Order: sequence, then structure tokens, then C-alpha cells
Amino acid sequence: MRYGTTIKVPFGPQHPALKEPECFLFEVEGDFVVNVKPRIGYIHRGIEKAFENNTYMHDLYLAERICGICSHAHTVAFTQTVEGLVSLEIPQRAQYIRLIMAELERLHSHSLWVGIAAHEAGFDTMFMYLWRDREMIMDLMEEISGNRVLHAINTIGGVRRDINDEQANKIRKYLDKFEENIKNYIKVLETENTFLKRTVGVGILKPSDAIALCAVGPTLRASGIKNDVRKDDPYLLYDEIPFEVITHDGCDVFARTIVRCEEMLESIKIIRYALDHMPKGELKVKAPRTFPPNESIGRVEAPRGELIHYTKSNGTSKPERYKVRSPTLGNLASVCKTLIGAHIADIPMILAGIDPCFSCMDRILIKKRS
Amino acid sequence: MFETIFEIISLIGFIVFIILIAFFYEWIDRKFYARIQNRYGPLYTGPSGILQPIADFIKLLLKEDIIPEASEKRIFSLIPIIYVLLPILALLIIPINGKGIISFEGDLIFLMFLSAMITLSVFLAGWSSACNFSRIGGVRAALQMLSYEIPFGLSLIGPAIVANSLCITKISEWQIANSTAFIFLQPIGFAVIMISLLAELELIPFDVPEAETEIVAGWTTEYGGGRYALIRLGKDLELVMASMLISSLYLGGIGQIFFIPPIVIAIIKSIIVLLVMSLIRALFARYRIDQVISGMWKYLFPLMILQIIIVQFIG
Amino acid sequence: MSLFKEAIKQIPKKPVTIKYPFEPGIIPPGLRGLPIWDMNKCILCVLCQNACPVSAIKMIPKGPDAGIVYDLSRCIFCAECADACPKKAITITDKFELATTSKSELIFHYKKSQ
Amino acid sequence: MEDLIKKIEPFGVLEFKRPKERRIFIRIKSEFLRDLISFLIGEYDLRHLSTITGIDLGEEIELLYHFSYKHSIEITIGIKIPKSSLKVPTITDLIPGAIFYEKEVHDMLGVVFEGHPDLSPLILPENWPEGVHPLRKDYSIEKLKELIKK
Repeated sequence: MRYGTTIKVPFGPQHPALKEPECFLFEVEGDFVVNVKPRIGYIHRGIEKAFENNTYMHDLYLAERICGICSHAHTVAFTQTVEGLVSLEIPQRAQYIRLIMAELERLHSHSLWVGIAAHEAGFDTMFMYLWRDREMIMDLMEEISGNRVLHAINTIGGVRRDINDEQANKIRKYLDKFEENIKNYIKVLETENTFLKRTVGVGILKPSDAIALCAVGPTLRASGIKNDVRKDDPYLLYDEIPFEVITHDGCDVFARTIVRCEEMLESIKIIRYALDHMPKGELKVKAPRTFPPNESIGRVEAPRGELIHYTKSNGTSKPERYKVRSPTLGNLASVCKTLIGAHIADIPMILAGIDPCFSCMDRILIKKRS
Repeated sequence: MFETIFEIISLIGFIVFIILIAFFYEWIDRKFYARIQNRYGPLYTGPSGILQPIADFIKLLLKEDIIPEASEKRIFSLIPIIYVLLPILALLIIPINGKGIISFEGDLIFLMFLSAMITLSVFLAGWSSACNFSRIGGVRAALQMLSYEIPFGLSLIGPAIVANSLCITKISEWQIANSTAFIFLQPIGFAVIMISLLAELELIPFDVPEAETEIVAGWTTEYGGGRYALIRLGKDLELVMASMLISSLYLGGIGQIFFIPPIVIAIIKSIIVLLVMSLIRALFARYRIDQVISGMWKYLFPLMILQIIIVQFIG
Repeated sequence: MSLFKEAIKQIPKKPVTIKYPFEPGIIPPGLRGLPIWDMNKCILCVLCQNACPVSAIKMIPKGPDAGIVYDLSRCIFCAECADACPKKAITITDKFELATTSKSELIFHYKKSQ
Repeated sequence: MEDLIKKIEPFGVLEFKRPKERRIFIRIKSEFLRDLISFLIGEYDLRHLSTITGIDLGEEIELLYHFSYKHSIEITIGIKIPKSSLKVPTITDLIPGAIFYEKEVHDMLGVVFEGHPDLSPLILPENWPEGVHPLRKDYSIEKLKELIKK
């Protein structure tokens, strides 16, 4: 049906569906979206520029602050990139600890997302349950690293804290409980009629579009394409650990939910395997303070998808250029495509479907240390 | 002369009582909803936070009141008052104390009119505030009304046919006299009135007009301060109205049982209805507006026609 | 309706929320909180100042004020200073309720006793 | 992948290095960019563009196109363009996903992508002064403040 006129509906910079300041200007005709224009940059903090003014050791903490939820993924990418400048090999135990933290972070990020998706669909009870269980993972991370969000466990050349037997047992105990709950929730989400009505067939992203628009992470996997940096470009010790890459060929928001839920179960398996096979040994090797002129790329599968860091060194203790591409920017083009033709009521579901993290996406701008 | 003054005082007393009950029901709803979600709910204002809704109301009254420059100012500022008055008027008809304060043959029709007026005022509120989100919310409320209003009306007719009266008090008395309840006689009608009242009250799964994550606060987006406090109060009063209406029409009516006064019976029965509503609110996700409308017309309407046919020719 | 069983199960249960300011919060061992300098051990070697990513630590080498000036308002609680200290003069405590109403209370001046 | 170096020879390769197992850096003359990319898309199905990095080298700006081959081998194609004429043909028609990466580089370094559908600011505010690009090395906050005052 054509109405002839369109009205502009802004979503953001302040909007309850987007928990972060970002603006999407929708042109709607009746109840359908005909055009969308994203406007990012409200939380640019000048991080890429600030990287150039700090030493590598200090940049590590800056990298951690690119994003709150995937702070560990950013430091893993940072350390991988910087260690790549001089081909530094880090001890096995340190790699395992980084890996366990990364998977715990994936658990907390995915359970957070599934909760948000339920909330966007008005399913608040599910949201509360998922966030209640997420708290267990947060407690585990706090106990291992000393902080809930900004773990500061990675350092160039290794890790800063060990996981002792007592903590390992606690992780196992909590994970058993978490796994049981998640299996329950998958059953609920697959059978709850109102939730299915809101998600199945909503926000279709065809596999061909997903490839053309360079989608990453769970968004791509929910379109049926087997892609996971952990498998394709193994870092840490992911090539030693058996795990499945979860895909779903629904191509809709429901598929993205299920992919994330099942990935959580995979992550639990990975953590169990890593805890059982962790060798004893050193936690870190000595890292140089200055790096010779070189360039290096670090790729990490963050909870939201492929995260890529690039750095160029110039022989001093400060990088010449540091570039961060977070998964949300990679998914922005594909989400804009899926939004066209959607109902107004489905906008939050689709937007939330890529698990947007706008503070990752916005990084660069003016900030000078006094 | 003396009688008139007494009547006026008792009327004012009744309205104050209703408002207190409304706050109490909001507290029960919030507390129960929170307990399902493994939370505490209101906690610190008064014992177990029982005074929290009143505290919220007073706090909102103290806030700055803003009227948007582009709005239809007169309608915009009048709506909250109408929104509070309509449920109070409806509660005068419903036999809370065994007998409605205003009770006449045909007040069931008047109640239907009032419930339609509530939605109409919602639509006007959304339209007059000159904000895209409010406008979408208002239009959605009106659309939703088109879908649930007819099944709702039919579900009121069912008991009226059997009790042979269009007066809510008489329908309630008929149930007491025959010591039965329409929930057993007309279960489909009960289900339909529950669903359509959920839609009327804008509760999940039918809270489309004020879907928080989609259109901010829907038709209430531009309201603030005292006006928003009145809208909140209006919502609580609607909650009381809906639960009282269901208990008087379908749950065996409101009247004295042994020595228990009818008002206690009314509160107990309506709290049961309220808890069921809270539970439903916790268990479902929100439907989309087109799904609400097509679902109501596809399922509720034929079911209700079926119920009326059964009542008319078999029952 | 598939959540019905789970929902009914929760009603008699005690809520998981901690009434935090009225009840003590759960502090795991190893929480990184406020760092404290032991000035008897400190040798004013500048290493903690260099290690700090946010310039929250400033060392005054000489004079009557000689010692460490630690600015809590800049601190990000990374504990790099404690790792860098050669004399183990910095302890990381588990204090985290550090908010105050005046900014001057956030600056700690540890003086090296003469 | 072993014969890649031979096959891309005609595209003006300046540098080819493989520092790690799954990392390839290729630097070419800027005029061959589109030809090389469309060749790689045809030959190797190189469809996933990870990002575009822009580096200010003083007199020139270097653009690095990070592709990933089958999501596993990261191929970086680098070109250098002089600051006197900051113009590069767009690749959005070959790879639609490049749209926001090109916009970001345009905002931050002032590179003009010829043929790009919409180069309006994505990250910088609307009232941002013309010709100020935050990631250039000569950018300073004082200069920006002066420009905004005007």
C-alpha cells in the first residue's frame, strides 16, 4: 500500500531501544521503513589518536577501554597485534588463561544479548532470568581477574594472574548450573509463541547479501555461512580445542538468537576442555619496550564477530598508527539493508539483532592529555 | 438538606477509598511481577514498600510540568483529568459494595461507552501532543480498540442474556441468588473478557500503544509532572475497574457471604484477577500491532459469536 | 506459556538481589581496589609513576613534601603500580566504596618521613 | 595461494611480504587498485573486506585494504596517494560492504572516493569545519578551536 507521504522518525541519540547514544533516522511510510540513515560518532573519544601519544604498555589499558562488554577481546587483539610486531611467543598456560577469559566473556556477552533481545520483544521475565544467570559469570570473572568489567588480566607477553585449582573448581560448578539454565531457556525461546511471532521471518538477511555487505560474526553465521575466526584463523590455542562452529539457516532474528544460545553451550565445552588440559608453567615472558619498524594485524573473534586491529610501529615505544575495526561497524551496512521494508515495531528487534555496541564503533576524535 | 450533604461526603469518601485501593493494587502488581522475576520490587517506602506508589505520585506532582509548544494545549492538558475521571465513573456503576452507587437498567451499555471513551482519550492525547512517537502510540491505541471493542462488548452481553438484565448489579445479584458463577457457565466469555481487558489496560502482550522499546513511551511520551502523575493514577484506576468488573460479572458476583461484607469479597476476588493479569504479563512477549488486530478478529470474534449462540439457543 | 513452570517456581524463592547499601556486598578475594603506599618501604624510584597509564601517580623527589601524590580521581585500578614496585611498597586493598563529595579528599599525599 | 605472487605480477606490485602464516601484505601502484581487486574477486572470490586503514605518512596518505580470503588468510592491499590530489576510485560497486569504511576514511583523513554514493559525514558532527581531518599528523586541537571560533 502506498501512502504518498513519508514521515521521519528518529531513533536516538536517546532512545530506550538503543542503550547507547547513536542516531538512526528512519523514513517511514505508514508502518514500513523506506529509508534509513545511520549517524554514528556521538561517543567518539579520540582513542585511535590517543594510541599514538602513549607507549604500548599504556595503550593496552586504552584498548581495554574501547568497549566495556568485550574489553577482553580488545586486549587479546591488542596483545596479538603488538606481539606480532616482534613475533613474540607467549607461554602455553598464559594462552589458556587468555582463552578461558575470552570464552567467559563470550558467555556473558551472549547472555546479555539474548536478554536484550527478549526485552526488545517485551519479554521482560526472560530478560531478568538471563541477566540473573549472567551475574554468575560476572562473579567468576571478578574472582579470576579482580574486576567485573575491565579485567586487566592481559599484558604484552602473557597474563598477569593465574587460575588456581580452587577457582577452576568454582568455574566448573558454576558452569554446570549455567548450562542447565541455558538449555532450559533455549527450550522456552523455541516454544514461546509470542516470541516466535516477533522473531521468525523478521529482519531477513540473505546469505548472498550477508557476504556482499561483509557481515561478521553471529549475524553471518545466522545466515548459514560457516565462519569463525577461531576456526579459520586460529589464534591462542583454538586449533587444539575441539569445538563446533554453530550456524543456522533461518537468516532472521530468531536464527541469530539461537546461534548465540548454542554458541554459549559450545563456549562452556571449550572452557571445560581448557581447564582440564591447562599445562603448568610460566605466566609471561619479558616483552621489549620499543618495537622495530614493522606492521602487524591481529584478528580475534569477539563475541560480536570479527575484530581486527592493525598497528604500524616506527622504532620508538609509541605506535605510528593504530587502527581498530570493531564488529559493529562491520555489521552496520548489513543491518541498514535489513531494516528497509521492516515494520516500525520490528526496528528495535532488527537493530538489536546484530548486537550493536556503539562505543566500540565510535573511537576516534579529539582528546588530549593535559 | 442533611441527606444531600451526607451523600456528598460519602461519595467523596468513596472516591478517596477507590484511589487508595488503586495505589494498593499497583503495589500488589509490582511486587508480584517482581517476585516472578526473582526480584524484590518496591522495598523501602513503608513496610515492604507498600507506600511506594503514593510516594511516586507525590514525587511526580512536585516535578516540572511541561506543555510542548506545538501541542493542542487545551486537549493536551484536559486529557489527564478525563483519563482519571472515566474509570472513577465506571467504578460508581460496578457494585463494589454489593450495589452500584449509580445503578440503573442499561448501565452495562454505559460502561461500554466509558471504556471506549478511555481509548478515545488516549488517542486524543497521542494526537494532541504533536510528537511522532505519541502520534504513533495514539494511532496504535485507536487501531487496537477497533479490534478488541466488539469481542469485549459481546462478552458483556453473554451474562446479560442469562441474567435477563442490562444492569451490572442485577447480573451480580443473579449469580449470588443462583449461587453460581459465569466463569463456569461461559468459560469462553471469561477468556475473551480477560484478553480484551488486557488490551484495554495496555498490558503485555498487548502493550503496543506504549511499547517502551519501540516508540519510547507511546502516547504518554510528552507528558510529565502532575499530568503524568494523573495518567499513572488513571492506569491504576483502570486496573481496579477491570478486575472489579470481571469479578462482578464472571466470578460469582459481589455480595455478602455469611458474615463477610461484600467489600471484602470484592477486594479478594479482584486481587485474584489482578494476580492472574500480572502472571500473564510476566509470561508473554509483546505482539506486533498487525498481529494483535488480525488475531483478535480471527479468533476472539468468532469464538464470542459462538459463545452467544450457545447461550441463546442451548444454555 | 512455556515459561509458566519456571515462573511459578520462582514465587516462593527468596529474590537473588542483595539489598546492597543495607547489606554488605560480596567481595571476592583479589579484588583490585584502593592502592596504599607503605612509605617505610618506598625508595622513591619513579617506577610506579612511569607504570601508571593515566598519570595518577606523581613522585616528588626532594624537599619537605618529598613522597608520592596519588590522585584517586584519575586512577583506573589496573594495579600496574603494584606490579612495578621493586620493594613491594604498594598494597592493593579491596576497598571500593571511595566516593566523596569533595575533590580534595581524592588526592592522597604520602610523605616520606625524614 | 602459492602462485598468487606470479598471478598479480602485471598489477604494478611494489612489495610482497608474508610475515606470518596467514598474513599477506601487497603494496601496489594506486592506479591498479580497482583492476587488482576485481581480478582477485574473480579469481579467488575475495569478497570479504575487513576494513580500510588510512595512514598519514607526511607527504602521502597510505590506504590499506584488509581483505580476508575464505575468512582465514588476511590479505592487505596497500596504495599510496599524494596529498596534492587525494582522489581514489571507490570500490563500493565491487564490494557493497565498503560503504561505511570509505566514509570513515573520508571523515578522518579527507580522502575523496570518486563515485561513492554518499560522502556526507558519518562520524564527524555537521558543523565540523571544512578541511580539518582529525587523523592527520598535523592536526591539533588548538587549530580546531580557532576554526570553530571563526
